[in-house]
Amino acid sequence: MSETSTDWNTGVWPDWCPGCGNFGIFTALKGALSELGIDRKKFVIVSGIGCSGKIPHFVNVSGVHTLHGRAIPFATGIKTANPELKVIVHGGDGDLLGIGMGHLVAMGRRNPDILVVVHNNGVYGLTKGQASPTLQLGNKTKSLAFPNINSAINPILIGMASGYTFLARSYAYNIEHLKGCLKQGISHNGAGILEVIQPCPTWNNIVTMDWIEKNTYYLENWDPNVKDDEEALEKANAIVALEHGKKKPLGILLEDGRKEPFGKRIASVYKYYATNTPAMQRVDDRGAALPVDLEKTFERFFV
Amino acid sequence: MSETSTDWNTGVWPDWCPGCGNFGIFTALKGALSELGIDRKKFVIVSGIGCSGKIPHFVNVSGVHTLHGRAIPFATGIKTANPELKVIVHGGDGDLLGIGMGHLVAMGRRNPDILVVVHNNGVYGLTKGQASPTLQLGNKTKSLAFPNINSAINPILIGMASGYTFLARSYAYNIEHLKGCLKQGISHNGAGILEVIQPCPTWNNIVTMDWIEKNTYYLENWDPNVKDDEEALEKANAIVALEHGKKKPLGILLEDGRKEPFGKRIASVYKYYATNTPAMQRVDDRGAALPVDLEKTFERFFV
Amino acid sequence: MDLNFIVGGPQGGGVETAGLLAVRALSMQGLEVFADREYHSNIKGKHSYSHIRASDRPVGSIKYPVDFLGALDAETMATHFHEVRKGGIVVHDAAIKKRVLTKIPSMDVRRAERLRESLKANGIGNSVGELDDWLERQGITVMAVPFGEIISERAGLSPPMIERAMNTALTSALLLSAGVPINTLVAAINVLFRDKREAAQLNAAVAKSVGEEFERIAVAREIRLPRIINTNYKKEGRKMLVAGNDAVAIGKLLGGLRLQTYYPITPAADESFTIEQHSELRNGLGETIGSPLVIQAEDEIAAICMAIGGALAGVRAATCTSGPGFSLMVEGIGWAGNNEVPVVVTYYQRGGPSTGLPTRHSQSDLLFSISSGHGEFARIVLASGSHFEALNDAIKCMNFAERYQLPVIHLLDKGIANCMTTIAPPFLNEIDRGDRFRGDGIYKRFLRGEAVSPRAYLGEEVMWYTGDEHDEIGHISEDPFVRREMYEKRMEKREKILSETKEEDKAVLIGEPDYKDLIITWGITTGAAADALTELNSFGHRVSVLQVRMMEPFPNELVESYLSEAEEVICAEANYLGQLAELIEWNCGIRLEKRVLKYTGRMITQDEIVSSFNRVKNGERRITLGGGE
Amino acid sequence: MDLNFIVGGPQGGGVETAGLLAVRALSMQGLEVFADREYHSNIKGKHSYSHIRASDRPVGSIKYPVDFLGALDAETMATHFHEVRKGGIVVHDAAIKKRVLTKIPSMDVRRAERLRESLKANGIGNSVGELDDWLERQGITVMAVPFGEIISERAGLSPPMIERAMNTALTSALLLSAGVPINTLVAAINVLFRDKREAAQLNAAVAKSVGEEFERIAVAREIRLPRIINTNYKKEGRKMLVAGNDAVAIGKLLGGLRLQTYYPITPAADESFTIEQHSELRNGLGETIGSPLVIQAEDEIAAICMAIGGALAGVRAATCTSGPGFSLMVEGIGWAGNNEVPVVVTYYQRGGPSTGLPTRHSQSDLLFSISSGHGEFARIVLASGSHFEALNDAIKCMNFAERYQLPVIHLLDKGIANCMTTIAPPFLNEIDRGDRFRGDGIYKRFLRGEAVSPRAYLGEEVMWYTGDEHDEIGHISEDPFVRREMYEKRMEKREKILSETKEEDKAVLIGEPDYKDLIITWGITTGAAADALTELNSFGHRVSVLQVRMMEPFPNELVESYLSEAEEVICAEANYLGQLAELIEWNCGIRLEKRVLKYTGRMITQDEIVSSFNRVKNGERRITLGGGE
Ligand SMILES: Cc1ncc(C[n+]2csc(CCOP(=O)(O)OP(=O)(O)O)c2C)c(N)n1
Ligand SMILES: Cc1ncc(C[n+]2csc(CCOP(=O)(O)OP(=O)(O)O)c2C)c(N)n1
Ligand code: SF4
Ligand code: SF4
Ligand SMILES: [Mg+2]
Ligand SMILES: [Mg+2]
Repeated sequence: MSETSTDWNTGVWPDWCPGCGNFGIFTALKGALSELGIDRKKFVIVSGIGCSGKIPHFVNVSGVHTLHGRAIPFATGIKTANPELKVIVHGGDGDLLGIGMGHLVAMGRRNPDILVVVHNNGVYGLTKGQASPTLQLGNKTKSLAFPNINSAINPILIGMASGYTFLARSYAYNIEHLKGCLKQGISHNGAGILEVIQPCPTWNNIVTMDWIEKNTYYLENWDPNVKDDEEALEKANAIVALEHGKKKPLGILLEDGRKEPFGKRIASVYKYYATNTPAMQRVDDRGAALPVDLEKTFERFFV
Repeated sequence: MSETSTDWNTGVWPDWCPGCGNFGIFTALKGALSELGIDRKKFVIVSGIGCSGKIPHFVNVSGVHTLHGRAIPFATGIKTANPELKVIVHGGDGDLLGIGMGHLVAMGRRNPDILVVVHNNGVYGLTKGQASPTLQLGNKTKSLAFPNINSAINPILIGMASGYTFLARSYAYNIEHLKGCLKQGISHNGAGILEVIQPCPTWNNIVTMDWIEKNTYYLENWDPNVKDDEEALEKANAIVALEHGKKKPLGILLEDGRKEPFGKRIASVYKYYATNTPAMQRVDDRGAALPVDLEKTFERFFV
Repeated sequence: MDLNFIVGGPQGGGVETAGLLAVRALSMQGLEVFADREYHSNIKGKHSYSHIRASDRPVGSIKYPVDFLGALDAETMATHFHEVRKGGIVVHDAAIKKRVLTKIPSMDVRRAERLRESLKANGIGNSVGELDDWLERQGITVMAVPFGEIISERAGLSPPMIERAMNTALTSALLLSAGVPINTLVAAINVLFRDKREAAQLNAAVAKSVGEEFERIAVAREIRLPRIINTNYKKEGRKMLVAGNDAVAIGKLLGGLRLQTYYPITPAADESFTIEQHSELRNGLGETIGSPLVIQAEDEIAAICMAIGGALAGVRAATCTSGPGFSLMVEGIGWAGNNEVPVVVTYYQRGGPSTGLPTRHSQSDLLFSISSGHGEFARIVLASGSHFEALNDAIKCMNFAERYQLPVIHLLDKGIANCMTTIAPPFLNEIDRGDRFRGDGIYKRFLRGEAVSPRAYLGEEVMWYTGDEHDEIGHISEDPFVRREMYEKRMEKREKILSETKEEDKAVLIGEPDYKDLIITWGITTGAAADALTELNSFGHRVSVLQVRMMEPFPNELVESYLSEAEEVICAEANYLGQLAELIEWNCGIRLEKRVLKYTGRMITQDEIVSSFNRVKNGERRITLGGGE
Repeated sequence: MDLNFIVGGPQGGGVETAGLLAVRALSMQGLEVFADREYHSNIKGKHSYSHIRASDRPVGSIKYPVDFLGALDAETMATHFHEVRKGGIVVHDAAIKKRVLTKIPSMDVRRAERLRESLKANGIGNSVGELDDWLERQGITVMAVPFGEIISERAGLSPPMIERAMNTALTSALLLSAGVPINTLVAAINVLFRDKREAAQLNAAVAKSVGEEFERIAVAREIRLPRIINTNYKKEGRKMLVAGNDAVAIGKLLGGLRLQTYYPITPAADESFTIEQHSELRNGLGETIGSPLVIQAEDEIAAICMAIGGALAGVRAATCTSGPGFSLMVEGIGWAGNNEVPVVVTYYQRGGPSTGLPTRHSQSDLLFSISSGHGEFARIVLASGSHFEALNDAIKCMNFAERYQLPVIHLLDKGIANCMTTIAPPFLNEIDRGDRFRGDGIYKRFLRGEAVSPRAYLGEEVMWYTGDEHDEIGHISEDPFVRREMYEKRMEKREKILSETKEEDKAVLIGEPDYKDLIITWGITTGAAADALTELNSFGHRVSVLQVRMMEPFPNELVESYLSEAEEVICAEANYLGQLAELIEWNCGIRLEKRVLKYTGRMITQDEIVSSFNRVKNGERRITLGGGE
């Protein structure tokens, strides 16, 4: 693993704490990119703000480290303007499920070909350990003065309610499993959420190795694929049941290829888009005007 | 109805279009307030921006007409500062499920005693009929140039995923049914969503009387109450199934009294809050300093 | 010739079409038109009107009192009767004569109060009919025409259609009084109802029958209709008839826009619809040569971030909004500033603060737009003063954005957005996409040396962006040396811009260069000031107008040089503080005490400029205006 | 006496505690302290340090070069060795002697480059040991102490604990060199580890054993430790030791805060934690008499909206944030402005634009804070220049907010937020809740007549609020007359505020009133300027400092009157434009060309003020500073 992925390092020193789960995500991601044979220039990691948000600086593909909570709209803009690019989003649980929740839901409605990787560490890491939206009610991490008074959000259930067509959960230190989920999620042509349980040894003393051991299990005999409406309801119900269980399932929960991705939807109303994406419509003639015919284009305004 | 509710009018002319479903909501709300025997000074309608957002100006209780998408945090601030007030939120589907979605989800995590009434008309009414987040994929209302390319959000399913403890759906022109839902929702001690299907004859020519007839039905033999965890999962699954059906169920889908409302949660960490809410902690001594003992309160800072 | 008239009625009751029809017919007649649209933040029922001006010379403002008033309802009568000049004509449906003026539920409480007072003070009774009589006594001709009967009997329409044709009837009557020939009217109707053949025929029938009947009534009542419109105005080449929203949309399309994101908001959203409706750009052969995408975002934060994302991918990207949306975009604009992203934000000012007066005019976001966003970064704020400028500036803004790699705010106002006017077709502007990276080797997005680093688009090279301070490659750096260099690199663009920008894009002198007094304006107020010049100078003054266009970086030297020539300087703008005056004081160190301000949500009119100028000459310093309903 | 020293190490590796311990011990010794904390936007591993200053007189800034440097790691040596004065002392663990200076992975690329150059230029080898030798040759005493062994052998700690006690060891050595008695050190340790008995004992043991051993080494090496700290400083009454975040928290608590909302952001969030930790206010009997609630919101938009909601319900409500959060709050603040809501926003500036330098100092949001938000509305922007002011201003801001019914922005900076200093305990400030509605009859929230209408809280009366323009009752109105009245009502508060506010809250003169030259500052820069006065005036100058506090509405008359007395005026502030200078130019019409600016993310230091002043006297106009790592 570590050998093949060396080239994917930018050389920037990853300044995460020792033992941070982000290292696992970093390693798995490099592995996935390598195994997928990614073209570096055509791959963009878009991230939010937080410890998680720093990841693009360490991976040797293009990186756009955006604003807190806003990675999804940035990514949507990039992907829509140039669908040839492969775009993924990395962000914290605070970033994507708190301040950025509105965008996360909206993305489900559009179904763009973007995988959202949620670094779920239960805390706001970079601001010193406040409760994040995934921290359970009543939990008191070592960084908190009081037990948490908010209930937790389950990104899988929110993703499902929002219309995501790919839903998965993995664990930062099961590099192989995570790499598999990343590969599958990146390859999926539609909106995906990959929740990664990411230990934050510095602030979150609840989600430890031991906790993982006791509170998660790997999905077996589970087919995430959905073929028709009937199966869609069945799967939905099964996922609700899985997510209501005492332990959290790890693996790919849903992959629904039936819904059209955003690009196709756009092409259904903008005919030209299908063959000429905005990035292909070069406007490069320096010093020359575009050869637009005024009357042919703006006929309605002429008197 | 119209007789008993006359006193609930402010006299401000409701400037909704003829036939607008908001009139139905207005009438039902006045009826509910009347039948609940509301104390006008202790009741606050907090609204967003849109045709829907104007409702507080017409109802003779206190009204706070806030910003687009932000009614929920305003309401949360009001309710938390003075839990003696009864607070409800009215907003459009664009307002609450689009720009305000992050707050809607966050409110579910807190479970404050606030009912959110979603005026679901499928469009951005006040800005001339753009697609709202509840408009179905492919729908083309008369106000749209192209068919909608986004999938619809179902507020009930989002509410469920967010942890709301009261979920209901009604129809703007079934005043009696709506009034019942409002009464129940207002009485529920926790976070509630009441989705009201609200015809907008001006822009949305899809959701007509006829559509309602064909696409909705009234829940019967349905007990929305949840008593334990097992039942919670059962209900959740049943609601998913109901919501995946071809027709939309009208009625109260969920009422879960088990989860503690936000006020109680606060009191669990702020002992003083239980008996002395912020609004009760009067700081009214004009010209006098508060009798705070510096050393007793800020001991840690003294050297 | 100079014709001013108002046609009003309940919002959603045909009043908008009435205005469109009038404007179209007048412009087809070869006239220059300028038309304001005033409406409440409401979809149906509240009072709305168009104030239309037509002239044989270009106009950029409206003027009171009006020559004609056309009323679709009693509220219009109640609201505007005092705005008609002596000798003017009022036209309304005979059926509203009995309406009680003091019992109009849609009317604002305070306006109703004032109405009651004014009726009382003038001894006018409560009904429209009684008001008519009073108006006649004041020398105003009132024509209460039985439109309903005419439409039903002579055009053969049945009840629901009669109501809907009332606007055409009323407009026809007004235009005929002014002398527009019936053919022109019918031609305008055909254009307006282009996609609805049947409606076009019905409306044409209405226009014709109203025309004949109206004529008959005038003859019967011995009324001499003014008919000031000559049938032979010469058009100099083809004209376009656009609202400001359209003008900007056209400009963006001509300027190479490829991604427009937006979240609906008045008065910005119409721009995006126009783009949507003209999204297939055609060349002379009719082939599609481009098709910019319009995306409705989930909020303004997403809109700006998506546009930035598009820009990073190398497409010309823009968004448009108004105050509340701009407030939400501020963080994203700062990111673009820090990352030197070329993105255009079209900012239509409306009445603030907060939701304010969402459908009304204002120029109160100038200071905000130049300093919005935490931290310091270079940006361009360019304010257009007319529709023609708005169109061409939209192209320029996109060129500026890419040439200097920064966010550009194109500052407009509700006046420009919603007013319709005739403009000459634009010349096709050059495209300047700025320095591009053509090298090989490691790409450094933020290469130092020049203020502007050669740009590669995502997909072309591997590159990094971050909102944190960063080194040349785009990686985070907190090193004080890196910080200083990068900060200076970004900020020094301001001088580069000022040194390279043409004077005409900084500030424009309208009128004679040997002025004695100067009226300083910006935005749509420019039109009123420019239109007032002839009148002012005919009174013996020597006034010119200085329109400031580039607000940031501020062209202080140029503005100072104009100001230093003036004896009396008057600033006119639609806000409370006098924001442009403040900006000039700040940048030029000159005191500007004479301020003409209006913050009622209505535009400053030509007559207000004239009277204010005279008041300033009589010693007043701060004049706040209140004209218009 | 005046002691300056730096103690540095990897973030999260005990360096913060080292600083806290030193500051606590020095203040217990009766000294005034002022300590800066510099750290990366990182949780563990990147370089971090405290620059601590102790004096027998109040200090409000830091000063270079330093007397001592304590290094927990090689990076600290590499980063700060050039900042130690000749004759100074450097202390580090002997174990790092072999570390290679040019291979520190956590170091910024550019800093590493400079290091390599500097090592080369000075002929210094690659290791810490070689650097030590060079330093010794420059007249700096280097004490590489075998802390590990001492801790293990003499204090009896085992391996994982040894590493964790290194900070105590290093701090102890530094303080002992300066003359702090071991008792004071142990007392400070006991306070710091108050809730952790065992840790307290272990650390005390470490301090003692290091003390003894250090002494021995010094004697053996014949080093005369400076011991400039006298053991008998007299404290005048009790002092408090606070960071700016604490000071504001205490102020808010004393000022009657009952609801604080926040969303985590550096450097603001610590304020909310302090409030949380002292949420039970006690009277002299120890009884709880109040307990303000702290709510973590889902984002800054929610934070401001919740705070406004709380204010509407009649509780004193506030939020706190930094640039990115403030950018998001702008729309909500506008709503508060339009609805005349008393709400306080504590705004800690940090390096911008965008995410910028999230943990670094800046004063670059002044212009933004005064004109943020679309539309025009009255607000107060008050900038504190010291910790003592920050505390008392927090109370004043809440009084202002309710007295004038508007949003108040309390403007601070990262310098104030994170620096720790000793202050006198505050006097308990009066509470002014403004005019209250006591009548009966219909309540009009926005009753005209006075700029400020009597207030009732939600729950007391039936009332309406809206972000739209509204009438006295709070219902939407688009009537031009209502618009004008309400607009003016809101804006006229600005004059009322200026006329009622005490001079000391507008601008403060520090130094002699018969100055010849004036240094103008604001925020934490005030401390450096004030601290520089003695030195400057000892060179024969006659300089004073004018600190501007009220930024909006701007006290132009007062500032002008001070400026008119000055021959030379120099503005010093931590931004690129010279934002206060711009604001004064704007409001006072005075040109201020002499600007001392720093935008590296580090504070302006006392020595920089001194040297800049001299450079200005030698004819320089714009000086940009770069001191500090
Ligand atoms: C608008 C805005 N608000 C607040 C912050 C401060 N901030 C930086 S990181 C962060 C939270 C990080 O938590 P999370 O998203 O869970 O990421 P993690 O650090 O845990 O990976 C916050 C609130 C910011 N940068 N921008
Ligand atoms: C921040 C912001 N963006 C945009 C608007 C413009 N705006 C006014 S109403 C509205 C949408 C209304 O749609 P919805 O919320 O569904 O309410 P409805 O009118 O349908 O009841 C919008 C976008 C605004 N007021 N504020
Ligand atoms: S704070 Fe937590 S999430 Fe952040 S780098 Fe450290 S361990 Fe990782
Ligand atoms: S636009 Fe639609 S929602 Fe708005 S008032 Fe009219 S009918 Fe109702
Ligand atoms: Mg996190
Ligand atoms: Mg709606």
